[in-house]
Amino acid sequence: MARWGMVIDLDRCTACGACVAACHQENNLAAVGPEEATRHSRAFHWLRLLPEASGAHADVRMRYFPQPCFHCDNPPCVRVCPVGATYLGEEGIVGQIYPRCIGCRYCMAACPFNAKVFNWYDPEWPGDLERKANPDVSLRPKGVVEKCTFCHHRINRAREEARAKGRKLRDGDITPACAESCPARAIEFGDLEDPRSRVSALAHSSRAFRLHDDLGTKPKVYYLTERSEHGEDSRQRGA
Amino acid sequence: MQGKSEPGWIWALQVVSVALIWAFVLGIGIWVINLLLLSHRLKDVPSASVGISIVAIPVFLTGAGVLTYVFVGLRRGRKPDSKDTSK
Amino acid sequence: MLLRRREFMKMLGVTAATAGLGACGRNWLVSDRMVQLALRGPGLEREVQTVCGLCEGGCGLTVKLVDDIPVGIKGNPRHPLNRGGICPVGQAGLEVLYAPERLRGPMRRDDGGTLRPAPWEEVLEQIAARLSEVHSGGEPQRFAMLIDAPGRLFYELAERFTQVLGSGSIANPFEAETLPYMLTQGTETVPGFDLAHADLVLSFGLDLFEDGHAPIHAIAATVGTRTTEERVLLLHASSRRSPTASKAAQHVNIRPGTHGALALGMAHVLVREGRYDRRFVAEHTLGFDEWTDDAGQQRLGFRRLLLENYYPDRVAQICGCEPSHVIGFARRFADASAPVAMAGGEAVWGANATWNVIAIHALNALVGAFDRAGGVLLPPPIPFTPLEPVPRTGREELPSVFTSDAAVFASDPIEALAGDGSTTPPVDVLFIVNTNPVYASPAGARLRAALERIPTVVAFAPFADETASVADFILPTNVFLESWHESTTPPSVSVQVLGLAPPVVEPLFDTRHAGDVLLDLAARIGEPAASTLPWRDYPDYLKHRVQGLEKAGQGTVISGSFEESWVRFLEERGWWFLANSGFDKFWEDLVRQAGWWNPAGPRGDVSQLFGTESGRYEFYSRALEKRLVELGTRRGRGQAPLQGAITELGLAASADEVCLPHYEPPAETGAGELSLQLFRPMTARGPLGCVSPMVLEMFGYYTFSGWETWVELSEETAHELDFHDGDHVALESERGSIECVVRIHPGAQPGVAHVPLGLGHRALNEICTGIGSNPTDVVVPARDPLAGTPSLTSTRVQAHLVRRREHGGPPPMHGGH
Amino acid sequence: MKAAYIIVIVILIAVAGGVSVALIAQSAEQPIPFNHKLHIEEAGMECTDCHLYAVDGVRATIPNLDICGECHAEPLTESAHEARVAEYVREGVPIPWRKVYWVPEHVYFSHRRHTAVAEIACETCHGIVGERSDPLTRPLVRLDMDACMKCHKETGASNDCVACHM
Amino acid sequence: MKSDSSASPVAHGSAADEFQDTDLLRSIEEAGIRFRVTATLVFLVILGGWVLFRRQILHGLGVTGLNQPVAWGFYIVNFVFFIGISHAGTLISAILRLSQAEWRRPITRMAEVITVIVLAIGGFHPVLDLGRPERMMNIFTVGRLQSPLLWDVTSISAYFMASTVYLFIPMIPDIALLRDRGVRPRWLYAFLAWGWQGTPRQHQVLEKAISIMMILVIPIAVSVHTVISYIFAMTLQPGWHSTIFGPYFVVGAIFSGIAALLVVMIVLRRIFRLDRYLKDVHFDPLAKLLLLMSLLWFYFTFSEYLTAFFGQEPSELRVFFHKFSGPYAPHYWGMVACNFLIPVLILSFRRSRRIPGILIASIAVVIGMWLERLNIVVPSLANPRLPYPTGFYIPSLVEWGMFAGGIGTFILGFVVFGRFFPLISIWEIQEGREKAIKETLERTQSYLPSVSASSS
Repeated sequence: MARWGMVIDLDRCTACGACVAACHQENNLAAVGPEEATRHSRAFHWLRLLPEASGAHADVRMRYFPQPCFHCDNPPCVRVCPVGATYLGEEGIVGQIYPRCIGCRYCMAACPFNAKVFNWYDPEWPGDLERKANPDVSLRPKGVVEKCTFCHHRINRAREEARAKGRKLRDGDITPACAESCPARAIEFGDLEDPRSRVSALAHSSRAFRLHDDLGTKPKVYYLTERSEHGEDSRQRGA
Repeated sequence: MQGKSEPGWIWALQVVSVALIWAFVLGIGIWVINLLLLSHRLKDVPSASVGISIVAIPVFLTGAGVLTYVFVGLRRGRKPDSKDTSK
Repeated sequence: MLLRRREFMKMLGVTAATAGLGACGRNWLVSDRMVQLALRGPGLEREVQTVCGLCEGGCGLTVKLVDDIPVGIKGNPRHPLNRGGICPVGQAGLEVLYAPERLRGPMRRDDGGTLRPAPWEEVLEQIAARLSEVHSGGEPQRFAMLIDAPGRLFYELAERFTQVLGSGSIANPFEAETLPYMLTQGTETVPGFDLAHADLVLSFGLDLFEDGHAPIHAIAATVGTRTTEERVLLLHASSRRSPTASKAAQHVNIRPGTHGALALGMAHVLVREGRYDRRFVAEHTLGFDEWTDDAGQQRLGFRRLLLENYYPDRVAQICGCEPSHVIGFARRFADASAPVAMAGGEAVWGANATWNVIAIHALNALVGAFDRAGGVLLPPPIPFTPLEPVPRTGREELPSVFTSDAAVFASDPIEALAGDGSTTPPVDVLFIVNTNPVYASPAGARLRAALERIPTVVAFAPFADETASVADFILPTNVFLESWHESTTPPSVSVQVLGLAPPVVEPLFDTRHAGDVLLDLAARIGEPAASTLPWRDYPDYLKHRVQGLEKAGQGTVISGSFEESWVRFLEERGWWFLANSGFDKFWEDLVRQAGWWNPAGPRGDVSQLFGTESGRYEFYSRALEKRLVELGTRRGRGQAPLQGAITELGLAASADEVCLPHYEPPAETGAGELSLQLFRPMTARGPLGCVSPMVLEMFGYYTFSGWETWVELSEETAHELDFHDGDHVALESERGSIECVVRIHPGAQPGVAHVPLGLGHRALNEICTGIGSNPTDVVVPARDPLAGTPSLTSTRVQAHLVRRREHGGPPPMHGGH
Repeated sequence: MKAAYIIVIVILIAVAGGVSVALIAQSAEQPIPFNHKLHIEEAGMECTDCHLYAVDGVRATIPNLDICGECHAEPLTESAHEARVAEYVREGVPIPWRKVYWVPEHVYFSHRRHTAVAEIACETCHGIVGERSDPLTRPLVRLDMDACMKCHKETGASNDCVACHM
Repeated sequence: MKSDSSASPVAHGSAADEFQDTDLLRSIEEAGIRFRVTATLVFLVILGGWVLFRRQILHGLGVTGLNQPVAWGFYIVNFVFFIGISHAGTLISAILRLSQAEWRRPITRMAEVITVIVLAIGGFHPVLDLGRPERMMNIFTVGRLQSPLLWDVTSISAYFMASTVYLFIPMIPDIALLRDRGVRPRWLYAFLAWGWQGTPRQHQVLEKAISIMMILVIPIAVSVHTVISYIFAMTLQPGWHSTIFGPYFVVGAIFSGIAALLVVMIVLRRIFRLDRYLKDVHFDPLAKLLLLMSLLWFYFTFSEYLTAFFGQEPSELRVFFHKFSGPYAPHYWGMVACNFLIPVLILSFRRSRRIPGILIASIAVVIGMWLERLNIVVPSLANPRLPYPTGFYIPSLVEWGMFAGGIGTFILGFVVFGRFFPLISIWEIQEGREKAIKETLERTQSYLPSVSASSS
């Protein structure tokens, strides 16, 4: 089977926010409004752009890294879910099954990367905006936890197209919404187990590192360090 | 304290309550075992759940056992001359 | 038989709800609105190419439709500008299209002063009557038009419309800064910077990856289409530690407005160490060495000016950086094989903008980066069918309403209209097309007062924004997805590109494209206009203009089957890539792919790039000298003409150096202790971005602040003023005050307050009204003496606390590690 | 003590009533009694003649007016119901069929994936509609998760939750 | 009306024929107006709680103060707090019975009642916390026993069942007494008394059952609170993922349990004038136990925070300073004061270890232990590992309403129990009296020279 993973090249990423917007539109996320976002800090995105500062006072350098769900192979959230609403699929996707989730938010408390978000209210779209919902992704009701799904509806669609054409899935058939919209082509997605795929090549490159991989959760999103201006790898490990 | 003999239906209600307790306890036992089988079927590593079931089920059984023991004990320990309608 | 999806859902919603309840209410909690959007349609998908109309970047988009209902927008991977990339505002296109507050039909102000809906016919008749009245009257130029059109075709149609009515008063209030390039290179437009082949980009004030005319093109060209090894080396000099600055190989934090000084400092190092392109300077520039003018006098050369005045220590002292930075930047700039220097953002928003850009562009000349892959190119204009000249009516010489002698070369149309806020502008009928100057310009308040005194103001806008709410007529225009629209080569882009796209969906409401309205008005006005604007509707006009493009046979429709280098390779060997298979086939291909482009590389002959009298790049700008002498003789109080002009304009330069690239200190207005600098984040692109709730929610996505305007302060400044991260503060100048949230930004410059543009609307749509604040309300504009454009970065503000951070909130940006 | 018995009985009746109401509500009433048997046997039509996208679309769709209009623009037989169809077609008002088969919430089911790729006959999931002359008021085959998973297990299709849940 | 019966409880003569413990039945026989007034008042508080909960069901959890990083708040804090108090009952009464401490006799029933009521309230709190309460049955249909939440469900229901049995069995003789005295509603007592007639054989069965339950309840009680701490300890969050959480929560539970028991004893003694049964000899040992637990609790807290601080791990330090000097400093130092300073100061001197002193100390401990749960749950969630904004949590009206509803239910439970059953176990008091007399007789005889050669 495949083992879907992602590589985000921090050297190419220019923090333009296209991935955050693409994920928002593709998965029918709703804006929560000024009151909820600022006073209650309940603005939710499945993919967030995290600012991280490094360096001393005057020449401090900000580094921005897009953070989707890492779809860990040993996910702390799946271990604690009381009803198996979040589970590790056959192909490495940590799914979130909305009809089964009881909203206890234990997985949100357990995830060390805060990758999960919660519908505190029923999502609201002003006026006709609801018409534009992407039919491949269902609208979640209030009281349910949700997370980045590596756009698994695109995986299903791509597999269906491939089967309809009678061929196997090829590397590059599937691009999640964030990878597709990135002007700097910083996000690669593919099958980590397939040695010929671009993703596994990048994942084994010398610049690859994973955030907090000392926690043993075995995340499947690799980051590539920034190259210092003189060309050699600057070994800035994750925070 | 010579209690008047209880009417028949109270005795029936008592037996029903004990039966209900046993139903509850067995229900929990079946539920735990069912979840164990489910996790086995889904190839979801059982880990601590086996430990829990090994501890929880006997606890419930002893609880119900003690209750029945008291219920039967009190029943049998009654004074022989009481004009109780049942038995 | 397109049953509107809305009706399906309502009907379906009822049945599903009963069915849902019927299933003994397992989900009794689920409100019926959350019932799955089960389409009755088969779910057939198709994709349509189009061009983004939300900003001037001209990115190519692919819209995914399911059963003819658009459900997603993504970048068109084959489009040469953005190569599949797309910015957050572009992806919010559907939220702009479906915004509930969109105007449903024309509005007219009744005598009671309130705007009431009115039918199209009636409104157009009234406007046509007013226009012909002005046209037949004595002063046709009293009909003026303010227009901001991403495409040159639409601008030319509007220009033709005003000319046929005898008026020359047409202007784009927010036009790109072309004066410095006209003075040095003699070009009418901003030259193109070939980012796709440059190996080093030196940007002054321009956050390449967030701001500028086409940021997504910049990212795609410098990073997207490159392998990691050959990624461009970015050197950045600005007063703000923006994400682009953190991305740059090296960033120098300089005082606001001193970009020109840094450029001259670098030029000094290049000249002193002889690292400049001697051949190019000798053959293609003027004024580098001492030269004698036709009056026989010995004139100061650029070389000696640099060597004497701009040594690194003085420049470092001016800019507030280290001399080693100046030297380091200069050496790396010289060592690169294809360097290019660009100016933008805060460098072009100051009062000394023109001088800054002249100094920065001089660097390109010193390394001979003209007409060279990766350098400065001049893409020829796209060969549309030329329009025959408008029949003469004998009154063309009347000056346009917008000209005023406020500035040497051009003048700011909004300033000309607004005046001092009390005079009535000399305009009878004013068209304001697709622009919102009352919100965007610092002179917005005065302009608003002036508009109220103009008898007829017609606003073309999809929303009732600040400007439209003052107008007498509002003609609702389509959002770009609903109509034919086009966009031509954005400024500073080196590739010739035309985006032309048919509507993706029929208009949701009774709205029309502004081009159709102009043609309709021309038909109604009758004889002079009807014949010179003969086209039935806007697509017909586009088709007529594009025929020239097909005859010229250059470039190719965006087909993506060939890579750009392939097209170049074929053309050089005489293969005309475009098999001339007739105009209809060409038109059908163009419309389906929504774009045409021509990878116009270097022309092979450098002199073609220079439109100056001398045919060379003029360090010593003859055009500037002529105009200053003219101004000096007219106004000079007995002094030498040049010196007279200098004292008139209040410049710091001496007579010798005024026409050479030199440093003019930035003007400062107001007495506050913080220097207010503005910037435009990626989420503030284009006027309609903040209509979308998503864009508002992720407005400050990299500082965790949404739905609010923030001010970036350094730790020392915040400590001095006793502000904490998350406090609400008010920034005050004599014009007013705005409220922002403090974000302590590591690496921010002490004493400088950076505030993003884009929010603070008072009327656009319900979601964004009253959200955040508009920094242009507090800007006290100083005037750029040459170009006349108002400066946005010259105000000093006073800051005081409004209320403390209520609770938790974002961490200090050092991430707490 | 009799009061206690009465109360219990009343509660039981109320619960039973509620459940039955629920079951009835599920069986929806069709506006026009459509006779599948007549169309398939006498008219010799296929499922996909009316349900056009059963093979190449995500949803098979209930036929719209144009499809009915092809034959029924003018009444072919004397039956009153068929006359009403022609009336619908003339007025252009879509016939308000009651949907009987539901794809539950948060589930992605593509007809094409099952009919075209996996070559599954319509009857397996929809029951032998061909033999039904009376209009459909309730799904003939009870389609719930267990049915789908059982079939997926037998045919070796993946039972991974994200295969169907979206 | 002060009890007029002059006979002191340790009167001589066999207790069988003459019944003096009328005080204990006061709560049943004189229920009258005061019971109805308090019951309705408390019921109104609970009703208010339910109205707020209805608002939460209709609108969603947005009405609470919870937000993106701080996903858990009042409901989980109150869940741990109420289950913590449940340790008062079974654990203390079980241990005291096991150790034959005579001063336990009037305390055991009150303790067991606290346990049962508080377990019911605590056990219900996670349901209040669910985003989709109507899907609660998913836990039973498609549950995963591997999740600590499910361990909790099983262990709490086991503990609830064990403690109800442990409450019911010792009550049988008292219920029979009430049945024989013809207290209304008669059928209830007849049903519950299971035909108790006080025959020696029945006594023997009862004693045997109580001894079995005593032994069974202690391990379950300890397991319940370790499993509740596992909810937090099993995650990787800084400040939660530590090995000391098991014993730390058990100590905390016993600590808050004793405090709650003391409060309830003092309050009931005051209301039902039971000062002849709850004397200093009962309060003093419990107060000393509370003092011991306070020291033990401080020891565990000190060692947990020292290991966090000394380890200097960045994410741990962020949580540590969030509590020590950050926004949660008042809660943290309030907790230390309430749990350690006040109890130790008051209870270590005999002079202040009087009933008013004990009341102040135990109320402080109850509040302190609630703050401790708040200090554990919220700061760890508010400081994510990745550079997210620091979270904050301000409970909303709904959450305070539900908390008040929880306390209201506790009070209502006690009032209703007090209305139907005696709060102090009458037969144990009488048994104690006889045993005491017999023992003292034997002991005094063993001192005196032996009267007759026959008495060996």
